[in-house]
Amino acid sequence: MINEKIIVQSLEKLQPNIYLMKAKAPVIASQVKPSQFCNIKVSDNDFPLLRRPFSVCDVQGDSIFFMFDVHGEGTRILSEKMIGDEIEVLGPLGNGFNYNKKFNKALIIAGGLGVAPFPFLTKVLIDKVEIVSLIGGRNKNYVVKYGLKNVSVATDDGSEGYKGTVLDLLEANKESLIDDGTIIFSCGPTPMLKALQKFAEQNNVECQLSTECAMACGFGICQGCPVHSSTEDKYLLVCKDGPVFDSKEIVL
Amino acid sequence: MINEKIIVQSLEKLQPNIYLMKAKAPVIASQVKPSQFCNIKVSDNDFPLLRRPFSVCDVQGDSIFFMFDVHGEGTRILSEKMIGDEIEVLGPLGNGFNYNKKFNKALIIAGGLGVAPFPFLTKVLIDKVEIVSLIGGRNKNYVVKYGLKNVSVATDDGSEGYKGTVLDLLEANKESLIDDGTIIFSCGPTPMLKALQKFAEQNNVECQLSTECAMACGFGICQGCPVHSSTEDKYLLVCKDGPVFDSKEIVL
Amino acid sequence: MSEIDLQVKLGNLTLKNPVLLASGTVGYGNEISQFTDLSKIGAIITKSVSLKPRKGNPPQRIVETASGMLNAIGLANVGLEVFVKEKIPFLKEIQSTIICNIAASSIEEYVECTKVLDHEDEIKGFEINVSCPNVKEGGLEFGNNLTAVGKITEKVRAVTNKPIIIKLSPNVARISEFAKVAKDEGADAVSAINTLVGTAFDIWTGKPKIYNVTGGLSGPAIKPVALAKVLEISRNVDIPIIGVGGIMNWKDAVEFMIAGATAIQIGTVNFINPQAGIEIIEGLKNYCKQKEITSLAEIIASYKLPS
Amino acid sequence: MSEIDLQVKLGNLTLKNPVLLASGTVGYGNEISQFTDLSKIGAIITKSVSLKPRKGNPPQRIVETASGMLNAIGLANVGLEVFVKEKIPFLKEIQSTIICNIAASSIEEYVECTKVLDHEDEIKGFEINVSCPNVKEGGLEFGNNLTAVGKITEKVRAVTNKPIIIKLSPNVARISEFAKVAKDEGADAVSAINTLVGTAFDIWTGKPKIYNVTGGLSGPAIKPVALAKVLEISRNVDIPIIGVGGIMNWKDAVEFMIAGATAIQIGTVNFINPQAGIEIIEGLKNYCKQKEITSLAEIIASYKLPS
Ligand SMILES: Cc1cc2nc3c(=O)[nH]c(=O)nc-3n(C[C@H](O)[C@H](O)[C@H](O)COP(=O)(O)OP(=O)(O)OC[C@H]3O[C@@H](n4cnc5c(N)ncnc54)[C@H](O)[C@@H]3O)c2cc1C
Ligand SMILES: Cc1cc2nc3c(=O)[nH]c(=O)nc-3n(C[C@H](O)[C@H](O)[C@H](O)COP(=O)(O)OP(=O)(O)OC[C@H]3O[C@@H](n4cnc5c(N)ncnc54)[C@H](O)[C@@H]3O)c2cc1C
Ligand SMILES: Cc1cc2nc3c(=O)[nH]c(=O)nc-3n(C[C@H](O)[C@H](O)[C@H](O)COP(=O)(O)O)c2cc1C
Ligand SMILES: Cc1cc2nc3c(=O)[nH]c(=O)nc-3n(C[C@H](O)[C@H](O)[C@H](O)COP(=O)(O)O)c2cc1C
Ligand code: FES
Ligand code: FES
Repeated sequence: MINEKIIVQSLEKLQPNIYLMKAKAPVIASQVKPSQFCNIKVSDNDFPLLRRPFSVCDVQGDSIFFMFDVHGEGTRILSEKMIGDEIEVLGPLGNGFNYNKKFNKALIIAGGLGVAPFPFLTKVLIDKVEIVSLIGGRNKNYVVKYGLKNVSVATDDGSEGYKGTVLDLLEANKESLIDDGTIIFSCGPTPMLKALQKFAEQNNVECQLSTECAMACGFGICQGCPVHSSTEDKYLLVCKDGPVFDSKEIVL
Repeated sequence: MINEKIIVQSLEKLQPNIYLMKAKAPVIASQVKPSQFCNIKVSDNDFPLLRRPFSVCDVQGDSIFFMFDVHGEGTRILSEKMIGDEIEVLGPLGNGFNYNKKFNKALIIAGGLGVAPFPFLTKVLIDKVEIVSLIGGRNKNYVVKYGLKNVSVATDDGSEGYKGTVLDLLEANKESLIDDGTIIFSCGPTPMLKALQKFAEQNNVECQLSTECAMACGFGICQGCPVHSSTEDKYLLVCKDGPVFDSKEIVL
Repeated sequence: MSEIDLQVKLGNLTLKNPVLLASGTVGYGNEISQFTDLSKIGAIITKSVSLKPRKGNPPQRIVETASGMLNAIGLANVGLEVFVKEKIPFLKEIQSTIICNIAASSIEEYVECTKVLDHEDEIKGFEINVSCPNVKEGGLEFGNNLTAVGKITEKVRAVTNKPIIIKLSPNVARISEFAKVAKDEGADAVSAINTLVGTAFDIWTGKPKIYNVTGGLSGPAIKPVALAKVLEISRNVDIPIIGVGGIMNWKDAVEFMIAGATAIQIGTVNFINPQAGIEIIEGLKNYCKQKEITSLAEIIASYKLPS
Repeated sequence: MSEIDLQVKLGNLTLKNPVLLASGTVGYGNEISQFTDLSKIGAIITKSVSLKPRKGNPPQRIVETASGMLNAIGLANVGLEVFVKEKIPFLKEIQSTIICNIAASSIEEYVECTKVLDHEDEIKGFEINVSCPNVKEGGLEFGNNLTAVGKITEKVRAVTNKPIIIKLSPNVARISEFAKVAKDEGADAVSAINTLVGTAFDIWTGKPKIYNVTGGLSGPAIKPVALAKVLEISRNVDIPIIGVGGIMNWKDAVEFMIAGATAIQIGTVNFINPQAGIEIIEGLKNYCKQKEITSLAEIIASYKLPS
């Protein structure tokens, strides 16, 4: 964990509103695991005040990647960075996906920008297990396949792939998608994760959820990011105990 | 007076920390008079909150110029503008120099960035009267002669021209500089204007001071910019009644 | 879809829309009218008027802070007489609803000003600025004192039938108690909030950045505080609230209305964007369209709190 | 030039420098120690500890605002027992001065916590957070009630000889009255300020952005208010003040010391720059060098007000 000054190497537009940033970050690149994240100081003044959390999307040698959509002020500033710009980044933060176990199929379920952590996970798992990716987006402008393998797409308006949510797509194909050795790795909006939690329980499949919530610090000192434990009457912290949780571990 | 969206046409570095911006501003360009100013919204978000006031430095056809040094956050943002950027500008504001009278010599006295309004004044007066310009700066990096005529320089450290303040330089040469038909047009830091006020009184020469002070609105609604009247027990407003005052009119 | 109804009522005063320009931030309307069409605004609240003219404080009067500004203008104003003779004629021309804000150092002065202005047809209501030092009580602020706010409301109520709005100070522990007393003594509405007390120092000279030492903090920095005060009043007292503090755009205006405000005022933003008022009115209309509601009144105090 | 003396005294507690980490913004030190050397910091103030563990509020607990943030963590903490068993051992290791912040819902609970912790050598002093609801009085805040603050100070004073710091609420009309009562009842210092009450709403759902409805506003937005509160105390009460509220860098720290603070705390900035504390200490040293003073104490309450 470090507060590293990373240097922008490229900034690519993947979709009208979705960007991929590559930046030199030797220390973070050497430590990070899939679905860990960084807390980014997007400007070099006090506006906006808080850092912004982003998953590390991919790693290549000394470089890390972030994928983001322009949302509000913070991501707008990020989208206007230029090559050579320095950015202060805290990372890697949190716990990534847990794949150091026996399984033979990684079923990736991503909604919207929830695809962000999966290029990196795909790279790490590609030679080890079968990978199937289901990704959902509002419409085709919100679909990003960068770095994924075996991708099926669902869009709310049907402008690309299956018409419906990614959960509908999963439900429709669950027989062929899930077997004994499958682990679901998922990331996306909370309503999607909630539905998936139910799906995993009903279908008795291991499911890891990469969760999101408002954060101030990103490393456990503000207690701003609680998620309720399902086993004890207490809160876990998304930034420190997560962002990845077993779907049985938390109440969303 | 208008809230005009001006478009940056060029941004030149005149000195290590001093910039000259040219921007397309047809309406303001057609209305502005020397030493009127504009109140500039430097960013397109709420940071920094207030506009920043700058003298119109020059006018060329449809274009106006601003000259500024990087001071704090606002001027830093201005210095990073790119060609084609739009900026919201209120102007022209205030009352400029009063030169619609009989005189034969304009003695310009400027301290630091106080030179800003004088390229425009020089352009307007050049064919009408003799112009002599005395400018002062901390050192040679703070001396800008852009658009001026007949310039003598004073620097605090003697790195260019006379060693001392511009007031020292004036005092030392007052016999040759001032005659019956002279009007002093001045702009600079308040201590300099104060000294000049005294000089003008002692030497009985007409003197117009372009003053500066903190401003919120720039057009008379906040009452944030008072300067004490010397004739009545009341405050005048720098933005509306000034920024140019006859040196006898105000108490600095 | 039919036209959106933006009308709101403050006591017996109907405003064509809920966007008001806050006292002290538009003078008497003349300067800002060069940049915006005041006839479209719900109402203009004049710079605080006092019985006698006030010079105001020496410079420096304002300083920028993080997402805010401090001001200590010192209630500089032309005084009642000049106001009536010179300012009201202009205000008449602009065809906006005029509410006159009154500042005073004694209860008698509040009453005297209200009495005189009650005769002026152009003045449709009064906003009583109680964030003024009470000279009789050694300079303590009226606005912090429940009894004083009650007394002022009662006495002013006795001399006018026009709507009275009490502008509350946020520098108190429970603002709803002040709203309650205002209501009980006959006020038609309250404005919340006036500025927060703040200061700033120059670290090289040790001098305060404003001559008056402390000033009033306004702007986006105070919006969360203003919203909480509006909500507190809304949950505890049944009186129309005019929300004010840090509103920069229509979204902020909606937030205040959800929190309980019947109307809103904009202050600091006028300095930065003199057309903000009109932009907010347009934004409110579009918001209603998107929400598919025909009357803005539906959103007032529509907050949904966790049970 | 000789080394700059940054030492300051709070009662009988000497701190190696005046930079403290504020309660609730560094947990119990362990996480932030990965980014910064806590042994260099003047003191760490622990997250508020209460007698029993507290789960804290449901999400959402925080939201960003203009130059600030609202939080309603709900005093989530491990409780006294776990604190003593598990957290103090780590705090011991880091070789910083530890001040324990105590939160409670009754006067007895404050006393009980202080008694237990008085035995812990690692705890060098107590900061009493009075911005908690008083359960016995139906949830009204202790911090708004002069009598309650006096009582708490008196009772806590009776059970410890270690320095007691009363952390004052800014949500009152005259904070100096609270500082006065704290002093009179034996407090060694006061901290000013805790967060301001604020809120924010989602304009599409009408729901408050934080589950608890209102939260505490911190960050640069509140700095002018915090400075004014420190100045008010400094001008009226002779007690060491720890300034807190919106400090982002050494310049802000100097501003607070000029306004009357003997020491300062940093809160929100820790989330953004975990090394801020150390950078501020360095900045203070350089400031002293530039001002050609050898002891930082010279700037405390060095404000120069217009006469
Ligand atoms: C662990 C984690 C990983 C993330 N990874 C990615 C990623 O790889 N790509 C990506 O595009 N987005 C990601 N997000 C969401 C991303 O942090 C927000 O989109 C971003 O903070 C928006 O900032 P803004 O200033 O543009 O938006 P604004 O809406 O202006 O932000 C206002 C405030 O809300 C917070 N906020 C807004 N949206 C979110 C959100 N969805 N989650 C958490 N806080 C939010 C901001 O941090 C800020 O404090 C992640 C969030 C978390 C918690
Ligand atoms: C009528 C007028 C004309 C001006 N013309 C010019 C010009 O042509 N060129 C130029 O370089 N500067 C000019 N100035 C000064 C210029 O406005 C400030 O340098 C600028 O506001 C600094 O902003 P900042 O954010 O970079 O600095 P900061 O110091 O970060 O600003 C903080 C706050 O202080 C105010 N402020 C800071 N310095 C000054 C100052 N000297 N005068 C007034 N307010 C100040 C800012 O407006 C802002 O509100 C003029 C000022 C006035 C009043
Ligand atoms: C420069 C300035 C002058 C003000 N003068 C007055 C005044 O004379 N009377 C009054 O009641 N309020 C006055 N106010 C307070 C505003 O009306 C308003 O309550 C406050 O600024 C908060 O709103 P804002 O954040 O939108 O500015 C003044 C505010 C500012 C910024
Ligand atoms: C997330 C968060 C949690 C806090 N928790 C506590 C707490 O438990 N006890 C306390 O006395 N103050 C608490 N505070 C208040 C801070 O200690 C400090 O007084 C306040 O944040 C103002 O300082 P700042 O602007 O530097 O953050 C908390 C503040 C924040 C932002
Ligand atoms: S974001 Fe601060 S504890 Fe999780
Ligand atoms: S700057 Fe607002 S009145 Fe002059």
